[in-house]
Amino acid sequence: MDMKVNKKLGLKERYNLMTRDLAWTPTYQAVKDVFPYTEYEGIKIHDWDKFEDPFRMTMDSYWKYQAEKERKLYAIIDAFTQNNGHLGVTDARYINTLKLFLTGVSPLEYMAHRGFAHVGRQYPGAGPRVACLMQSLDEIRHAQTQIHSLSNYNKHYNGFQNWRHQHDRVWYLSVPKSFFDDAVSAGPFEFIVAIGFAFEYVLTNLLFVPFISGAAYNGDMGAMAFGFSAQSDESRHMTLGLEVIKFILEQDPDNLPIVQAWLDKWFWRGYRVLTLVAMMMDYMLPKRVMSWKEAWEIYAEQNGTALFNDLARYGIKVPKGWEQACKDKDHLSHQAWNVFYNYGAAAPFHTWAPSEKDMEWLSAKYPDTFDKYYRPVWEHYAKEQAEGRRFYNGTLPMLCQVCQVPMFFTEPDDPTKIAYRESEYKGMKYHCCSDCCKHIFDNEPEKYAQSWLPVHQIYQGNCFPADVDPSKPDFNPLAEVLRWYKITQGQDNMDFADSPDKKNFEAWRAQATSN
Amino acid sequence: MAVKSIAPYEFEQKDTVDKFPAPLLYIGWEDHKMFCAPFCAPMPPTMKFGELVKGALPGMYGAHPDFARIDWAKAEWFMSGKPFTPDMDKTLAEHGIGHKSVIRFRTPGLTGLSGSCF
Amino acid sequence: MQIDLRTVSITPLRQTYNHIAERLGADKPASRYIEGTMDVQANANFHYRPTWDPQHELFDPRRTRIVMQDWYALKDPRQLYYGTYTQARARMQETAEADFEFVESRGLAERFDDAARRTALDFYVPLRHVAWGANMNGAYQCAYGYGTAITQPCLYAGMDQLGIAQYLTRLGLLLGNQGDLEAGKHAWLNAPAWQGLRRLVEDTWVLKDWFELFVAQNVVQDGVLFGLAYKEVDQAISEKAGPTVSMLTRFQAEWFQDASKWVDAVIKAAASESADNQALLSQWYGQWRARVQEALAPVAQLALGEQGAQALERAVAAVDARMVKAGLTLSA
Amino acid sequence: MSNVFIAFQKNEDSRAIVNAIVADNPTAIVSDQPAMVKIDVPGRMVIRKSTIEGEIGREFDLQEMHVHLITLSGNIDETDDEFSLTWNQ
Repeated sequence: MDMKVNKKLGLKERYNLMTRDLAWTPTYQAVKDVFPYTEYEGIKIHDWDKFEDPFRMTMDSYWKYQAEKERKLYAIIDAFTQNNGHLGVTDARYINTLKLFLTGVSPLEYMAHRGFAHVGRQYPGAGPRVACLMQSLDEIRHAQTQIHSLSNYNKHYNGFQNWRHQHDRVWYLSVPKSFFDDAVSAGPFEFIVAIGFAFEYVLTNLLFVPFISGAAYNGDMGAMAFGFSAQSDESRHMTLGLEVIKFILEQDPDNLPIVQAWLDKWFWRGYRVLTLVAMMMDYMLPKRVMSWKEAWEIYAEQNGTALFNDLARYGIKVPKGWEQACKDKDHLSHQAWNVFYNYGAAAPFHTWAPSEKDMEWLSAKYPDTFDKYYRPVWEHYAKEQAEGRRFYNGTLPMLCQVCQVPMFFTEPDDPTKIAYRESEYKGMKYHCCSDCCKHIFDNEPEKYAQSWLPVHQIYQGNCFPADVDPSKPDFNPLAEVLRWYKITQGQDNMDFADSPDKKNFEAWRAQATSN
Repeated sequence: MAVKSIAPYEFEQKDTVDKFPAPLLYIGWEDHKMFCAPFCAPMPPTMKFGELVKGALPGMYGAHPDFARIDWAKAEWFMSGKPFTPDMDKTLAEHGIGHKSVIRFRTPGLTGLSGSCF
Repeated sequence: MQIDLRTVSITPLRQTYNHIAERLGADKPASRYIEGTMDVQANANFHYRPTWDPQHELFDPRRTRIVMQDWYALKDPRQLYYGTYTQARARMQETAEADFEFVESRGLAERFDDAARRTALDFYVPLRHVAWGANMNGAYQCAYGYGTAITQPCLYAGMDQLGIAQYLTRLGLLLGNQGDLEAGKHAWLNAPAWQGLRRLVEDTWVLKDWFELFVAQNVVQDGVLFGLAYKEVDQAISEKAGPTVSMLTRFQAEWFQDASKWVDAVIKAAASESADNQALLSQWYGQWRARVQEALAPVAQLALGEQGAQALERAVAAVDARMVKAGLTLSA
Repeated sequence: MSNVFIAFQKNEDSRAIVNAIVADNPTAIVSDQPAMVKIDVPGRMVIRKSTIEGEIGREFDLQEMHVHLITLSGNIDETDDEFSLTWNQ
């Protein structure tokens, strides 16, 4: 027997034998029973073997490299914990970004894990199946490394302790939750265009790169470690997203309009979730690497344009909401932070008005808009607060039926006018924040009529603890909602200036510098 | 277009009026984004428009320095974006305001903090 | 100013996340396995029904007939979370890599007994497709199961099976060549001896109840097949031709030990939950045991000839013993 | 022409990778950011195993890059010897 013929299989050939050659077309069971979910979306796939594997990694290398990453990451986390690294961050305000991250983003990593397991089971093509399952495995990694990295913060600061409970209940967390629920409840092709492409490829750079770079800049080696380590898997995921979309488009010309509609939808859904990132970058980081606007220009405008130029050969156009998103870059973070300043009593993290120094930076980064539109309100809040009247909004906001963000977004060409869009479905009015969200609603009203809108749920009486009697005269609905959210009044919420977090951080830091 | 699904996909609408103590009303004050978004609150259909203005709005908007300066006689009202003239003695229902109606008001001359529309 | 943060002694506000403290019954430090596993799956207020399964919520305990008060009772005794999982597998793959390297560099494959080589290729190479089938099923359990405690190790097991399929592929390439992989696949698709097993694998692919699938795949099929392949057949080949094949399948043998610990714990916890669960699990076990035994009979014979039947009996008996210990009742 | 880019965590291995990229891609633009380094190249970037090995003084499997990668952009092609990023336009 000639053993030598085997020796030099190339990477691609070897990988083929290790993955798609393992698969076969079932004959004892019908293909449509084994893979029942592949037809109903209308996507036509003629030859799954045409899929180009993005990174050709077999399980043994996967275990090897991922274990190495994990060892490094946990070594950093351990060292950071042992050295009280949390006291080395610029300022305790920074820690609020981590609360937002754990309550808002980490649960999505977990959803991605389950979602990719689902499509990794359902695609009839072996190539994408394997890539999706590897991604599923990576995503549980991200959820867990975040839970573990932030575990030590949870021991010392408030607002992390009820992340699971709050993600499924608190008003603004329905924004990221509904985003991912929307994707996973869609068909397997829409899911991968939504998450693998529109979110991972077009948008996650905006979430991870500036934010994590910002964590490093603010002295948080723990968050930097999990962030960059997660991001190293992300490049595999982004590539999978890009390869899948090219593959679908190459398979049949009828796929183009379906994919384009999904891109329009999911670019916008993802962009709306990034609202939280915009304000995190401009308002929540004590030291900032770059503004939201700059990050948008680098990662969305420059890189996105390159990407869509590349995809133009398939007939793909820049997503519908692109132009509006680019116009919003001067306004988004300022308007968003005002929402959280308004409702700072109902969120499990702290808010604050920017300091004079912060405003100088904002004014320099946003020369056309900050002083004109946004400085007055922050100065007003600061004055009110100095006089003992810190402004909290006590009435619940109207939410967009699709993105579920309070309806603060303004008209694309008039930053002073809040945008209202109305639809009617089965005799009931539905309201959206923008043309794009309305378009999404109008396309699939059966879906969005199901939305669990936090404000409506509160008014329906579904957000009080079980022991509450609303008929009692001393019933205080908002206090009871906070109890149901498991937000401890005065501890987890309200202005940073009066928070136990601030007091503790200062006291602990003082201990480090004197006896 | 409709949802593409593998089986019938019809569910009860989550927010039908019967589930609320009263129909929901959305209300926004133009040029005053200090209140970051329009409000949402259940309002009985039998409530007089005047009660809404005198009874409910101060609690919602009183924190803004412009609120005390409003000349209600000059206020401009919109329902689903279209102008209308409310009758303070008529009920919300009589104005055709129902579940999930959205009304807005503009207060000419008042454009927020330093004219910033906040 | 140099701040020495290590000198600061702080009393933490709390020791762990609140949902973990509730489970532990006290606010005390929790392991990374516990913090990274318990309650991690969303269980409330899903926004939309899946378009691929409108009868259920995105995560829905009604996708199986097994009923648990608390799905997080199905803990993994190995306490594998992603970090410990990949590090455990990385150690195993390092050993495997060294074994493959040793076999290759010492020319053990070339010098291997030809009859034993034939048996090894004919028997082990088609098993790469069985492992592929198991990978599909691991993904299914993870996607549609309920609660991270069980869905997490199901995916790990599924990915382990992909790794196993890849090690078997390498075994084929090392003991034979690409043509042997083709021949193995051809046998898998056409040879009568393999058709019962292939039918079984394809039948598991259309099971709807993910917990029944767990019984069919992880308990019965893995239990009996791995006992047969990596104990019985391995031993027989070793006796004839030395430990070369044992080295090339060590990963699988070690993995089987490891996975069985987990599988037994899951069955034990689910069966002890209620008489209904116990009865259903016992019934599923009985049904799939019969199917697997029947499907593996010709395969056992292919590898072991006349000894095949007895070897298969022993492999089945070993799983029976595990399941009795886990609380199931064997049907007559 | 649009840029393709790749970014790495700053560490000893990635220092060598970045040097190799700069050597193989004369139009590369390197930008240092907190804890990361990003390299942009107009149109196409190639990363060669042999150049990295020259920098690092040992055998280097291109898949080792995964340990240090933060993000990238462009269509990927990967062989045993070369990893490339390209925009088709």
